[in-house]
Amino acid sequence: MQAMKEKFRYSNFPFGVYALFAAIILVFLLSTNGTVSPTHLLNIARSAAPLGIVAMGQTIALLAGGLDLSVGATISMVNLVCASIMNGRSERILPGILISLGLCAMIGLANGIIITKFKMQPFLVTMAMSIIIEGGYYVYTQGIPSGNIPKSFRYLAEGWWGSLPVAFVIWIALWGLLSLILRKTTYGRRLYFTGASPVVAKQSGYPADGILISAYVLTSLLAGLAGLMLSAYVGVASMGVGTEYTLNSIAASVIGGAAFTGGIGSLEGTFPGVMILVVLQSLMTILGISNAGQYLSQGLVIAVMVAVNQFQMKKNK
Amino acid sequence: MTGSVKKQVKQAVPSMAVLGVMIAAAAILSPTFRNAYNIRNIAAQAAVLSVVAIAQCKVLFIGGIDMSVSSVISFSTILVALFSRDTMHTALFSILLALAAGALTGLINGIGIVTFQIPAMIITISTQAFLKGICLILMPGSGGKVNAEFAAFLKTRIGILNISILLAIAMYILAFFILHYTRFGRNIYAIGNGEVYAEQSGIKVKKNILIVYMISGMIAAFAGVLLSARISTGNPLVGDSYAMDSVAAAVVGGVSMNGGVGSVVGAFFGAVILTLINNIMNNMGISPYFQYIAKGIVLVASLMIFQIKRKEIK
Amino acid sequence: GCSSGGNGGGSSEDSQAETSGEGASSSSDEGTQEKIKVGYDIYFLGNSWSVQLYQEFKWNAENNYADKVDVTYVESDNDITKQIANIEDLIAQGVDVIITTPCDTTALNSTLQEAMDEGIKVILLAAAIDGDSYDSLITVDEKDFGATGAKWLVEQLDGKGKLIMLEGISGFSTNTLRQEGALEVFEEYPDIEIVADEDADWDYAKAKTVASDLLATYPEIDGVWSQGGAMTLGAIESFQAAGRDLVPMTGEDNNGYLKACVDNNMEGIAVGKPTWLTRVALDTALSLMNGEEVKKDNIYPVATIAGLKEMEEAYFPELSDDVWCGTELPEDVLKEVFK
Amino acid sequence: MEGAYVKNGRTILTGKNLSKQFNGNIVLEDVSITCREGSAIALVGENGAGKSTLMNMISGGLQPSDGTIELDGKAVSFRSSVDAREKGIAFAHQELSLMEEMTVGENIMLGREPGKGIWIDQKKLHEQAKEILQEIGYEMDVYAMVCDLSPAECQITEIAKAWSSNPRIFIFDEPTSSLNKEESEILFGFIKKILERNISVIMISHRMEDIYKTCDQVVVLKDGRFVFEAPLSETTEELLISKMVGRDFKNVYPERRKDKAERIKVSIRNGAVGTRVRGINIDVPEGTIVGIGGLEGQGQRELSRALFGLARFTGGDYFIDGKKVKIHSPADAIRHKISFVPEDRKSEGLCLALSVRENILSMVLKKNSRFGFMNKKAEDKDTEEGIRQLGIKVGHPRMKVSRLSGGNQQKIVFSKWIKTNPEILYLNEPTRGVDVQSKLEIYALIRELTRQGVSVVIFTSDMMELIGLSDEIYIMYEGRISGQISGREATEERIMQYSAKRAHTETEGEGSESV
Ligand SMILES: Nc1ncnc2c1ncn2[C@@H]1O[C@H](COP(=O)(O)OP(=O)(O)OP(=O)(O)O)[C@@H](O)[C@H]1O
Ligand SMILES: Nc1ncnc2c1ncn2[C@@H]1O[C@H](COP(=O)(O)OP(=O)(O)OP(=O)(O)O)[C@@H](O)[C@H]1O
Ligand SMILES: [Mg+2]
Ligand SMILES: [Mg+2]
Repeated sequence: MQAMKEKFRYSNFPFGVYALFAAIILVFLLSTNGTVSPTHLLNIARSAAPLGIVAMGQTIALLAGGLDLSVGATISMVNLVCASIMNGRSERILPGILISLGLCAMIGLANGIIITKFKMQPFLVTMAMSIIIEGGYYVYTQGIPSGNIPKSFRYLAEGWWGSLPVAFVIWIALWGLLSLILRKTTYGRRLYFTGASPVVAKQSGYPADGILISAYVLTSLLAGLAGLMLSAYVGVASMGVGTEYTLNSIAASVIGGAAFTGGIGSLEGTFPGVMILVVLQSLMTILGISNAGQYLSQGLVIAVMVAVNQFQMKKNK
Repeated sequence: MTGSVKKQVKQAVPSMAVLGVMIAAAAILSPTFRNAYNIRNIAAQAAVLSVVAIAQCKVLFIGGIDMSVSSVISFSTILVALFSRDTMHTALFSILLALAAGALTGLINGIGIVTFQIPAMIITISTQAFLKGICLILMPGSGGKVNAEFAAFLKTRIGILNISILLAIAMYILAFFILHYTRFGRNIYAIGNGEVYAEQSGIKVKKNILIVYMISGMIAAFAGVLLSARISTGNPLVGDSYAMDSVAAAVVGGVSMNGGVGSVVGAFFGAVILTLINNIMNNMGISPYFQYIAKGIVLVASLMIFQIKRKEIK
Repeated sequence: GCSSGGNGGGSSEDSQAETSGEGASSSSDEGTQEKIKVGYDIYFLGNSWSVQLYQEFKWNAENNYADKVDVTYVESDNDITKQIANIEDLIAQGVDVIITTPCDTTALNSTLQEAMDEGIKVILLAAAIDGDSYDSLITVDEKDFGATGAKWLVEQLDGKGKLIMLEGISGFSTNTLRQEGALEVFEEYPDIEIVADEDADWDYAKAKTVASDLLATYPEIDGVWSQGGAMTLGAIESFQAAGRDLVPMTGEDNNGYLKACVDNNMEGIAVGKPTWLTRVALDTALSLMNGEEVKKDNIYPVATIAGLKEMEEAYFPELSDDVWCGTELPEDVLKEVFK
Repeated sequence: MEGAYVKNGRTILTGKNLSKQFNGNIVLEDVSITCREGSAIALVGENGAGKSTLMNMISGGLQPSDGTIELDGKAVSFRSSVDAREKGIAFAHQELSLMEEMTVGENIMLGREPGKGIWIDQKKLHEQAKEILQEIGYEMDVYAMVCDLSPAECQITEIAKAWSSNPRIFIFDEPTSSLNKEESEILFGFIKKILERNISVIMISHRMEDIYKTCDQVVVLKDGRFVFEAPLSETTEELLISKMVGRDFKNVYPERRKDKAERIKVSIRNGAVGTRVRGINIDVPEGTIVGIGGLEGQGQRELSRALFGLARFTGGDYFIDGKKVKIHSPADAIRHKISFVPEDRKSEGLCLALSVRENILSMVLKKNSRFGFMNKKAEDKDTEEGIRQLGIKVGHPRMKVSRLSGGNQQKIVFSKWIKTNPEILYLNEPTRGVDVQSKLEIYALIRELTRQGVSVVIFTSDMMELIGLSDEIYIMYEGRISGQISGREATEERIMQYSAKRAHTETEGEGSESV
């Protein structure tokens, strides 16, 4: 019993957020009087996949002691680039993916290098990067998004494997993989350590700059994957599809327990963080709460969630 | 200037230099840039952002951030548009109302931070969303009418500067002295340097944080008042861009997001730099598509050069 | 092309456009004098309609009016404060005419008044303001836009049924006007029930998400009224994804929507705000500079393409989904722009 | 009985039957303490015995879980440290509480700045701060930013800050852990002075010397309980230590190596760092401990950082095993099997946000993993071993290191760095804040490592440590080596001689000879 208690207290598993997630689901089911099928919940999970993936990236940036405000623009860019390259032809899927992710890697690299080598604040750098990307895709498209996504690629977002949406499965698989990397590999340990204190990491002989840069690259790549996923969902090139993802990904990470100080948080918390946000959104659409009402309740709920979560964390430590 | 004030003000030097280079380059490259009319425009355009930057600055100094300024600004334009009617009295009333609303928002932010320990970024994003909801209920589109007399008053020019920017400058001078030379101001820096230690030294940290967020809300609301005069109407979305821009202005001006470092002086230059980027690009006829890229590059590249020298900010 | 089909609504407007067109050609005859300096404020580049508006303006300025105008472009990004600043910058640069699409009905008033006080001619393109600080307004009736679709929908449903409404972005005047227009029509029919009225930001993806949430909630939806943009396309897709039968849906004269209607053999109506208004704006600019008398408010009725038949005639099977049919751009230019 | 050893002072404060729990862990149980005017109590005990916790309770920083505090005979409960300070209790903390981005003066005067009304008079503030420092006996630039200070200067600032509140009771928590001999002496003088003014002093220290020089009474804590109290005049060092440790104990340094080592492991020839440190010639034979001493700020810090690649040697050569090496970064150093215990554990040694486990294991990730994947069993074993080997007191291996007592934090830094199995070990004040017993255990461990062939260089300001541990001692003065003494022959006097002035000019000559 004592051992159990200790394990609970010192575990870095975010139990609190899961409890909140369960509560939200309960509210969801109660307030829709059961008119909503489990399939609809899975559908919500499906449409949450892009946010889920990019939020994992954001969490990694936060763990690295940074922040990435360019993920939204990156997602928008990937949508425009991959749609115009694929342009409905399935044989162009591969080049579309590769070029998109290649661009993302470059963006992450630029973010990381500027932040670490020039000691600039991540907020400023990634915000400027986001403006540059936006300009980049305006120049690229001349303001007219064009191209669409081939059916075979859209399967990623629209297909179902048995009773599970493909998008959801991909998200969970990525989660498992990244969680494994963060928790069980030397790289993951180094990332947490460096994020918590770059000075100590450097003195411990870690390639601290390299680790931080790799974190930003990873974040951008995940934003890229989210962009691909979103493109498969949207099906066409469309301007600014990623805009909302920047703040939402941060909110999801923080609801999940990530801190802005680096080294604190986990992907295990980000998952319910994302689900809480999207279930809430969907609940409000279903309840027919107007746009204004959505803002009202979103504000309220995020604040309350995080407050409850903070309280929980304090008690546990 | 003595003590750490000197160092804090020094943080603004790079932004001054960047501004200097920008002005010089623009003046050489574009003849229209130099005309008085244009300079007057820049001053008028910078007023609102520079005032919001003061609000943001104070919050950044204590190691927080205030994303709710955007909705406070929109809300404030709505209040002024709805209540300013046609006498100067009612206009004044509407301004007080707006300031009170700003203070209330700040109070809520502060309470969320000190009593519920919600990270500043999150609670202020929450109040931002909440207040935006209220804005949209009050005014789904733009509407109302700002008292014309009042709007005209803020646009009155004295020489090349209008009343708005003069008010902004006055606020900067006030903020400068308050932050650097009063107990309250020094407490803000101390809190930004380390809340726990500040508490141990007898500074009422919680109370100060509350006050700072309230002041931030009020200053943002005041920026909204200035903005309402500029757009003569209330609008639920008009403040949206100011949250990010105000942080950017402060950071460009050398204010650290970790608290305790920097000065409002820098934020002023930051705000002017951001305003100028747009103006210069319009003057040089840069294609709209490239304006974004240019803006991003100017933001980062100009400061990158200085950052190598600036003390490492963790 | 479909511009002719689009103009089926009113012949008088056609003639009006032509008259001003003649005005333009007459001014070009005189024209050995200096080009007029036009400041064009691109209000937005974030959706294909706004881009087509800009491209059509540019194409006109660079082709039909190349020897008469010299254009300075600024971009407002759908942001009132940026727009005010941009117009101030244009005033400072001493242009002769300002052509702008106001992002707000009142915010620009005093700035435009300032321009007029400086002797600059002000032309409002595709959006009106509350006030009279302009020399000429060239647009369509937004309320009519909402009402036209609504009337057609009510007809399709024989005056009864459950509807969902997909709105643009709360807070924009276009959005408010179109919504008002539609609601005024629906109010007259007590048997029409609006089960949901949601914002989908004129955005395809958002509309798709919203529509699938609504489909999951409401077993019966008889019709969709949409503010247009690409939202109707998103709604169509989510109906298909949910395996539900397609219902009458209103939309805008966007090629993709027309294609979808034709391909799915479904009833629809395309209401349009033509981008050839830019040509009228340039004409008006020249007339104003020549001191000619121009009509202050040029309000064109909306262009409509109603029903499958008209749609089949009107759409461009070989052009991109993003083309808007109310255009005078030659097909090869459209192809180039929407490549 | 009491009157026998208590200096005739009136009782100011008593803590009665105080207990403290953190999350159910009892760290202090039923401890009482009495402070009298003009009397100095020494509070001693092992790391984690609860000394800081006890002091935090009587100075308002923590609320006791149980027990009462009486001030002037009346029961009080301090709402906060501020409250306690207003009632005359000042606490110079072990873990310094300074604002990095503010000046020394602003830190000292924080919370009671002079000025009219709302305005602060910066000039007057710094003047007053200077006066306070002078009162204690130190000269410092009050306009310097704290982030630019040395640890000793920080410690002095912390003391001045506590003193500026005009206390009746002044608590020092390991005030000398960063101070050198002279600075410590100044502090002792100051303490004498304030005792004469009837101020009551409590001092926590792991240095017996400090205690005997300043205090008249001693209280010993062990495992959170009171074990012993006596006038210092009636105790011996050995007795105290045995009370702390709980068994008989001899304060001895491990035996030095007898033979002279042949192979030179590390040698620096004519090394220079920046403009200040020049002409450094040092040989570190394999399996020996080389101590580097001298007054504070004679270039030891620069030299130690350069040895580990944190700073660059701007001149001279660096040999390991006779081969010339270039060490430009910690990673380079680690590749050459060098370990380095940094001076400042909080900012350079530990990741405070992470757990004990993660900190201890941070240097052996490769060893404990296969194909990049961590092996939990191996890690658990390593953690457990590290904690046991140095007797680190932790509630749970997954506890945040920031929750540990100061000495235990230091041990974790040490543990982390010897986990790498280094061949060369550079130690910077390795026992700062570590209790007597653990110190000896660490010394024994260092000696054991040298037996296995590890070469150790130890930078220390603790004279006894320098003499007791080193096989060979170098003394630095103004950036140069001013003398070299064999550990066996070293005496305090000889070292002081070299520390005070540059002994001979031949240090340079020697350098050029060997090149
Ligand atoms: N899904 C998870 N979420 C949060 N923490 C996890 C998760 N999986 C493992 N951990 C943590 O990662 C570390 C290693 O985990 P592992 O699964 O190997 O063992 P464990 O039995 O959970 O650990 P322990 O028994 O030491 O608490 C431990 O800190 C564990 O608590
Ligand atoms: N906030 C806390 N939460 C949990 N445990 C704590 C906390 N603070 C102290 N402890 C524990 O209480 C015990 C006593 O700590 P304390 O700092 O009083 O020791 P100390 O005697 O001052 O040791 P040192 O000589 O190393 O400074 C330690 O085991 C420490 O881990
Ligand atoms: Mg202690
Ligand atoms: Mg201690």
